[in-house]
Amino acid sequence: MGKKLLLIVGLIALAHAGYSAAQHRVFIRLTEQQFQTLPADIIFQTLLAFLACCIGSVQFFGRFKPILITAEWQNKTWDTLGNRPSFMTFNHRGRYLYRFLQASSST
Amino acid sequence: MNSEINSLAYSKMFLHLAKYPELSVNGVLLSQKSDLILHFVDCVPLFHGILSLTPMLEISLTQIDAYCSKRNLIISGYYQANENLNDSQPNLIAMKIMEKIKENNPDALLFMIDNRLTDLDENDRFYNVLSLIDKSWKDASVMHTVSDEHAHIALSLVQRNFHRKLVDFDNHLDSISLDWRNNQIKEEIDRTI
Amino acid sequence: MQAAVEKLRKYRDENYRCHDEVLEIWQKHLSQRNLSSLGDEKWLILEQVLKSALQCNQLDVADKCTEILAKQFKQTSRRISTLYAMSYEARDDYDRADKIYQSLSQDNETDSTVRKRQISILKAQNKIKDAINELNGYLQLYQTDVEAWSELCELYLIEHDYAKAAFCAEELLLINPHNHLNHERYASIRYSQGLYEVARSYYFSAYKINSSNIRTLYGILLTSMNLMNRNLNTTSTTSALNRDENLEYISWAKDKLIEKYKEQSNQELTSIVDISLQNLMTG
Amino acid sequence: MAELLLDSSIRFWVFMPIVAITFFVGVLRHYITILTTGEKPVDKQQLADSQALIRSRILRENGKYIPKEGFAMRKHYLVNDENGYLTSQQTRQQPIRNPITDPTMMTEMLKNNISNMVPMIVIGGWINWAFSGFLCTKVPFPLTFRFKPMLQRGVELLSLDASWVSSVSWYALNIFGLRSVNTLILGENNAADQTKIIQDQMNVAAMSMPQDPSKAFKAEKEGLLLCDHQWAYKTIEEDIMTQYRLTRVHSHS
Repeated sequence: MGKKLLLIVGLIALAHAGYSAAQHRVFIRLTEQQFQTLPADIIFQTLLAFLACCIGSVQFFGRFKPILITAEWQNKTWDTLGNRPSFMTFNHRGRYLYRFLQASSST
Repeated sequence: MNSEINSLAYSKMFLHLAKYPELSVNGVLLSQKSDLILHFVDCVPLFHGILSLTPMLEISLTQIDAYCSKRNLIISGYYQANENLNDSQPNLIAMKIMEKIKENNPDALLFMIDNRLTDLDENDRFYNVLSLIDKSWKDASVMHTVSDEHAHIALSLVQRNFHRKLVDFDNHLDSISLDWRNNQIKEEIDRTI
Repeated sequence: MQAAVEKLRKYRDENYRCHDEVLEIWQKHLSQRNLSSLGDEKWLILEQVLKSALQCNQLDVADKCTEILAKQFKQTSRRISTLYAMSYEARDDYDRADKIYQSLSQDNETDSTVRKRQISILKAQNKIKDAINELNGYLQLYQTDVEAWSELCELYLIEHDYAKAAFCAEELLLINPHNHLNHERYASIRYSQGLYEVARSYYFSAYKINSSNIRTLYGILLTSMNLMNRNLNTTSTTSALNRDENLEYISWAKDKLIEKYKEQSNQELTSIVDISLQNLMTG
Repeated sequence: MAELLLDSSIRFWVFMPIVAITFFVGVLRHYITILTTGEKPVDKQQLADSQALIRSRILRENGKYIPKEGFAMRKHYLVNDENGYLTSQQTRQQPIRNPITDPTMMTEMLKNNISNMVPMIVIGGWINWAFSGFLCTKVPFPLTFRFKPMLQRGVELLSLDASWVSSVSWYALNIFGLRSVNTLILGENNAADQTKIIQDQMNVAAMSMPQDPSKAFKAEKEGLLLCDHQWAYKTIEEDIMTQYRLTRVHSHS
């Protein structure tokens, strides 16, 4: 949830910065001053919001993989990697043994 | 040479079968040193899935020898269950491992698991006992006595999901914090008797 | 309910082999509720439960799942007919299953799943040799199918044909050279064949990739010992050189093993390992 | 430059609708392509060729991880002169599938065109007819003169500042701009489609084969002939040992 929060907060702050910039322009036009630059706080807020959006969106959409290519199989064992579902056979002692296991779970 | 088995060895063997029902499994049985009768008192489950790789087998046998030397035990039994339900004949792998075990204990026995007998409601033992005499298998089941309450103990352990707690040598090699001597099974059996 | 779905997804993605747990989860949490809230994942879960039910010989649960799936997807979908064929296999009715696979592979020649199922029928009937020939034919066409190569490797190991199993292990290494398990499996096969130098290098490479793999340390120790014993009888100068080399590897592997056992395992096991390594060295 | 002021109603009646139209056309096109692409069985020969090429590429890339004999054996199987797989495939006469006569190729191209190009042209024409003759929006940053023909199609005013955009060009901008938004939104949906149980998941990727495979085989063969085998683990024992010796020296000294 944390990732989405950052993204949402970033977007809201960005929208707010845009809105206050427009308000500032209207203010400048009303008081007939010559428009130079936006006030410092709006610029600062835009940059901050932009940063938050970047971090939020990267975490929200991308699933990070470990940098080391070997890290993916580091703690894998033959029990999970070794069995092959598409060559699954059914002719084994599970036919008898699983009946005992079911008995335990259904009681 | 007649032989008998206690409930600990019997149940550990059965739990190992129940933990990996779709795979071939094998392991060794330990007995007290005595020349009259082979009394199997403990069992160490070894591998599941692929049984024909020799390096880890050598390691496991040396470690079990070290374990046995301190407790006046000796490896005198080897059990193997094949993957296929109807395949209960000893194959090349069983022959090779039995020869290796017979090197330091000539009257070792093979417990060839018959997958069709693993329904312990009907029958009291799920294996045939064979001995290897100059490369040919002789049946020795008749001299092997099994008391019938072993089956009940083994069944109750499986129903209480103890087979998921059993650790075989493969699991130990995957993470060495797991102890292949499975003392928790021993305690559970002592508690129920 | 959500935890149950998460668990099933984990078992499915990392293809765990715990069919009784899958069934337990299904009976306890999911079978009563309708799973429409899950959308497409519902069908994957149903398929997973169906396969686990077939493994556990719970044919009633399996039939219920097949009905739901067949109702949703039209009968002609290839995947549904493979599931039907699988349920026949579970009932030991191999010829009917084979008929379905025959008809499926007629209209789509390059369907890999159907051919794999035909191979597993042979394996289920314990005809290992035919399964190997069939699998070799399959691999002529699908040369980079990892599952098929590792299946062929295991079939050859059952037949004790180490040379061919080593070839398949090499293929697995080619396709995925970054997996320490492939290196360690290849080294064990070469060791069983008796080629200790190659085995030692590949145990070292597996160790380099994943130093927490205990089998590699044991492997290094064993291979160095065998190489040392083999060189005892030859008296050439080079053998003296690589005798010290092997001695160094053995002591290095022994220290690493004891260190890891002290760190992760309990006291008695460490002492057992210590004694067994002594016996190995002197033996 | 006179400060132009656009009528605010343009924003709601021209600017917004164009965006909406482009987006929904993209979604529509996406679902049409999904419906039209039936399950076309991969041709066996094409699959065999692509698999062989993948295998030989993998052999070239990861060849250094397997010992010399294994590499030589596979290289021999693939590229030796008499019956190497690649050499024999190379000489196989590939029936040139001439795009004009071959019906399947024709329908392929036709289907492709219908779903992509035609809607773009039709709607572009309609916008040109409906919203022509006025400026639609202004690009906030100043642009050079060269952008004028691109941004102000339909408004031929030499003196106009280049940052003004006509409605047709705004539509063109939208098509490219929204493509990433489409894939973003439809991307998620695409993932959901893949898990649909109807489609038989081909776990073996059949690479789309170039028209003339013999050229690909020749390139692959040369590549394989060139690469010689440097075993990655020739001195691996030493590398690990040197690390160990260094640490031991430090710990003792």
